[in-house]
Amino acid sequence: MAILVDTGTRLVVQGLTGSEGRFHGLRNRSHGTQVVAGVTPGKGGQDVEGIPVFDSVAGAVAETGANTAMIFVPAPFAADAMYEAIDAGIGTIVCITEGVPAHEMLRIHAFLRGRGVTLIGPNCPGALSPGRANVGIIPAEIFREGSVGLVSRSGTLTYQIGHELTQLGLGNSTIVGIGGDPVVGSSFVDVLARFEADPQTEQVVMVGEIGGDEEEKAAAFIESEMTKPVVAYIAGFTAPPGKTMGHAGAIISGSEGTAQAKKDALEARGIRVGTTPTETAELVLQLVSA
Amino acid sequence: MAILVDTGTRLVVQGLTGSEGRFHGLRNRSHGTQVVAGVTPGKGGQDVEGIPVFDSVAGAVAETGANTAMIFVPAPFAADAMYEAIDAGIGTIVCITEGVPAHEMLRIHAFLRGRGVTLIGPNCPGALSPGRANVGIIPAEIFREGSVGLVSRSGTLTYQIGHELTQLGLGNSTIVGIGGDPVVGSSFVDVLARFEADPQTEQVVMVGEIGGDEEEKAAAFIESEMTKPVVAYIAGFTAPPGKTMGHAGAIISGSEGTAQAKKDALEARGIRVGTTPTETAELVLQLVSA
Amino acid sequence: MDLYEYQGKELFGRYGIPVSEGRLATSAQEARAAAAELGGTVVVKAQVLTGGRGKAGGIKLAETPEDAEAHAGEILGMDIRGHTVTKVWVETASDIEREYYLSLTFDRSAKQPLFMITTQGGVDIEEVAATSPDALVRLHVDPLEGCHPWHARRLVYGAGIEDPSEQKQVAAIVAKLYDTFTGSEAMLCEINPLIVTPDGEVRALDAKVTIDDNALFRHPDLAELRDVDAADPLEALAREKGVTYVRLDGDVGVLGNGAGLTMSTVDVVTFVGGRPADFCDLGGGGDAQGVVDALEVITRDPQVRSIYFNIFGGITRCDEVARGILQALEQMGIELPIVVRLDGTNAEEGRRLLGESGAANVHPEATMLDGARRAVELAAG
Amino acid sequence: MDLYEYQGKELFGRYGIPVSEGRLATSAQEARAAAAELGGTVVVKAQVLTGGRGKAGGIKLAETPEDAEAHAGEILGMDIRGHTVTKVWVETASDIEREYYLSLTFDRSAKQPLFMITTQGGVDIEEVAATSPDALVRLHVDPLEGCHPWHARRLVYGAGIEDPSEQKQVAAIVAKLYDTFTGSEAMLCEINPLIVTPDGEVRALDAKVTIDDNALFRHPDLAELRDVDAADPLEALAREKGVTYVRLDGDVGVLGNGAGLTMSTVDVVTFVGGRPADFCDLGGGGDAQGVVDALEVITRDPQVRSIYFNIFGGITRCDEVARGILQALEQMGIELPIVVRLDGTNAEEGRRLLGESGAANVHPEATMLDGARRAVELAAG
Repeated sequence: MAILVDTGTRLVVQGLTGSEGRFHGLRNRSHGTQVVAGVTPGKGGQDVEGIPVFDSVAGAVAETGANTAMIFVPAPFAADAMYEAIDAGIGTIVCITEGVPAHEMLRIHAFLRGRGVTLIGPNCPGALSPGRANVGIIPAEIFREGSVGLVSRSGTLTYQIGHELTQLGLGNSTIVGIGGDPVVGSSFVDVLARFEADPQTEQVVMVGEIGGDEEEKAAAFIESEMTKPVVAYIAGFTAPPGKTMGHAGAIISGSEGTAQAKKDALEARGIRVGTTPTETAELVLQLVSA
Repeated sequence: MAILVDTGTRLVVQGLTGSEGRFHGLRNRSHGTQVVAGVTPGKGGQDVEGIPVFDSVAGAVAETGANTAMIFVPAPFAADAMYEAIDAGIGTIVCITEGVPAHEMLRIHAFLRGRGVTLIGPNCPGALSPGRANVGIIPAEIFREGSVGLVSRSGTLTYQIGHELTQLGLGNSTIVGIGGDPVVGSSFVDVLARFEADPQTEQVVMVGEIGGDEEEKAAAFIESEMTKPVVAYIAGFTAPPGKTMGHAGAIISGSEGTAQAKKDALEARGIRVGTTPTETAELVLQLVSA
Repeated sequence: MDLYEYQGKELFGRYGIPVSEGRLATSAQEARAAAAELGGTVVVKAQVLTGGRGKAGGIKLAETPEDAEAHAGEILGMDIRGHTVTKVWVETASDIEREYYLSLTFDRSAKQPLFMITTQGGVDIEEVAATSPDALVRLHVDPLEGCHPWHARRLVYGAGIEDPSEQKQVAAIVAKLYDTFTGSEAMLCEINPLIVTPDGEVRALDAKVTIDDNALFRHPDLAELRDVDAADPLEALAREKGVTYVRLDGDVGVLGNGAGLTMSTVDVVTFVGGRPADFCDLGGGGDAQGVVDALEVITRDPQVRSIYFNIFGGITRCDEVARGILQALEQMGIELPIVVRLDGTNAEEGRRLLGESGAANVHPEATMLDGARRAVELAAG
Repeated sequence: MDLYEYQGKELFGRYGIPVSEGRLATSAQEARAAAAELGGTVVVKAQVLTGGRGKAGGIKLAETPEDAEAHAGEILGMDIRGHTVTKVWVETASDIEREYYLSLTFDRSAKQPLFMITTQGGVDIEEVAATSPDALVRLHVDPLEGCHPWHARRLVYGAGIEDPSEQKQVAAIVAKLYDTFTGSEAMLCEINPLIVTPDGEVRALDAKVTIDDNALFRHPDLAELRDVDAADPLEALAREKGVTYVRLDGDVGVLGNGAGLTMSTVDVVTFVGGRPADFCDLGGGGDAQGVVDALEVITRDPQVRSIYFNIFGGITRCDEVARGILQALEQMGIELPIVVRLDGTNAEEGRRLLGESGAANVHPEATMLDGARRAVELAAG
């Protein structure tokens, strides 16, 4: 068992015929993910190294039983692609695209209510369950299978922490990048709840950064709803207010969203926060050894 | 027990200070309904014969614990009133107003999804649980308490059938007018499901009319989901196609929505359909006597 | 409210849907002038709120202004399915390579707008739906999501439109049709045919639009398009007086209060062997003046031989209805037999008023069914 | 992207929110002409993308064009919280009876737009929120529902605005502010103060608007309002070159790939006792040219004493980064010490390339922490 992506994942790649969609789609397939279809309007009937391409997600679902979509289309078309996937009955949508307008995401977030669809991203690296399935751009070779759930707003920082875990002999159940935008489909709390319910996951690492209050909400959730131990890391202690730090969502607005506030909220609830990625990995090792 | 409106109903009347709102609000109160508040923007702080008036539904809810709203505002403001009631946390909304644009109702119907709010109407006479609560314009004096659930798209036709039932010595659990517009908040199926679950209700009368296919959907629902016997009546056998018969929703479009098609759908599932209101009441009597 | 083709096309044009250039003409001379102004071959099209114009000879090609005049002269005044032609639309003729069908309707059952498209356009769409259902692509739009490019793609690819330029044009029209539909609060926006010219241009050759009557208050520009001349004169009079009236073809004038009860009354009159002359709903209130107005409309119908009032008082007070009847008798000198069944609020007082009036042509009855039978008897003579 | 007051007011005006008439001036002479053209008393207001203009002397009343010229002369060139004033907005002065506050923000936490209103306007709103929280009315709008009249009523009555004409005007501004917010895809639309004149007229006296950078592609009219002159020159250069760069105040130039890793690197440099000079994210790809561009920006900062590359290759290939570093060394002749930590995809190849280059100022390190320590040491001496 893992969460979100697994051996039952049947992936359709929206934008498979683009250079990034093709590269990562094939890379995901070579990790063992069942990549059953691609969608590129007007290219229905073609194929990408044996993966059939359809004009619409609905067509891909009807013909291949796809249940998960990965979106690689450019930002101006990403919302359209998300709506198309939702309406085609896709259960899990992973949107890699960076630069989706925030107002689009407000509407999509509201639209998802009560529809039973999971959206990861946008502006995220995707989800990897080592040895089972990889949906997104996370380099699988860094990670090994294990018991540690990893959820993060960042990509490469996650790889860094995963690398440190691997060096300590630890592996992961699933690595989830929830994305660096102000409004994303799944929050820390959403993913933590899945880790809590997942038998394979025994410990969780949460990698947050400045901006918003999702880490604070997660702290409250961990305290009241989780039995599994969680270690956190927060990036951006030295970020100046009012500046966007690479991710659209990584910004301290006024006095809100500072790394210190997040660290304080976590520690107040007994959740240990690593000072560096290295220390974070060491804290996880202590949990596993305990 | 009854459905929708009962002794626990705490009613706020949106538009209480208007002539109709006042008339029916007080009439509902004299039937025993707990009319706890009125809302008229700008008249907050006033009262109507002891019923306090607020500027907003949220204010009324906060101060009086209102859980049900009745809307008497003119059509151009009715959608606004419905949204205000939904967002104020009202659980049951009864919209009497006639003439609400159909596109507004499309959006409201979609917006209600997953919100756990019941909307009755618009363009409806409301709901009456004899002896317990009356929310709307149904003249309570025609009806008596009993075991027959009555659901209808019409107002006066319902009174006619209620009158015939009363003359046969029968009474009602609840009388629900779902409204005569093309899109209403609660369908026959929604109300039938409540009657099925209501201990007081032992038989149900469904009064349909031309237009749409809600009677056909109800026929399928009755066959597959209901244990309680249902008798139906359909109005409009002699209505010409393409003409709106009084209600915005009472129109045969092309060959769709005829009374005969509805009668056939019901009878095909073993549901008896009365030819006249009188015969319909007699069919109910047979059920009760059986 | 149904729009004429020319009104629908004007609306389409406002939202950017390509239509042919044209002029409205109410006389043969105007049609000639329109043809001359447009230049080249034109089509003269009868403007009526019903289908089947083509088969009835209401659409004619004219190569010269003289031809246009002649054709308009034939078409104007024609009767097409009971509608008299008073206007023709003269528009530049189109060369047609292919005919598609595209519509957006208000789907009550799904409670969502419904797109339908097929490349088998130009014919009756219900026939396509019946004979080649696979050729008709249907797609709902969630009103909270709105219409997105994927909807257009699904329709275009689903219908099998293969030329990229056509795909692009049809997709743009799909988006604009949605804007038209929501922007004007339509119940129906139909383009049949949506043509492709030999040059590959896609254009709406017809326009069938129905606007929600309940939304007209916020679309005054559309509300004023209503053509009072086109309606049945009695229905026009009723609208003017605020009376809800639908003309039927029999001899028993029916009045009730409330749509359902009135429909039921019309049905019961039919079931007992009569022929209703109308459906007339006094509505929820029903004051004396409303009754007088309704009787004025009903008695204008020369076919009416008897009148049946079936009133179940709730909000409506029966005494008020009785007063209205007596007032109308006095003002209009109605001699037709009037059967009156009153029940509910103040019914006794109403019956008393009618009884005391001594009006010989007023016949009280105790039940809805008995009232219907009596009215049918009286109509029969 | 933050808009200047004058740009925000122009945007407000487009959506029908009442603002005072005014003119932009970049010189004292222009300010004089603007004042003369407007007539009467004017206000000369520094246009800077920061708060606290008033306290800094950046807002002055001028009764004559001569006064306006004199004031503009003083204000232009002022430094307000590190921002140099290059433009002033000259607008007709308003008599103020009352000052309210109205804003609409993008509430990330609730994932809904959030209205805030108070009749205690004209001051710092965070202060009102802290000292009289009850005076600040907050109301979210469901993005699928949109803004309806009830929202405006809740705000207006909630804030305690009692005059009916004021209620009506503020309610209209609420609706228009929502249109502005959604129409221009803003993250913030703030009016502080929203004034009431002695005549009872309600008007926006200031405008603070932030547009979502990610949405600018579909608002070209707003995108071109960006004022490149106002930005830090290094940040402007970075934007021009497509480099994600934020200037900090230290001496260790930091480059990473990915926002989180780069922020973490900046933090780690700080934790080991150093002072980062910048946050520079090479992004997901990171080809050689990107590295060259980034180094060009970073080395322009005269405070930089050492550079730290912290790269975790995933999609980014470490050999490509190494090539970029070597290319930059060659092109720019950089003499600063460069600490390089490479891990992940093609890290070995990258390290080999750097080793073989023989570049004396390139210092490889094996871990993120060691790299940070080394870079801090090198900056110190």
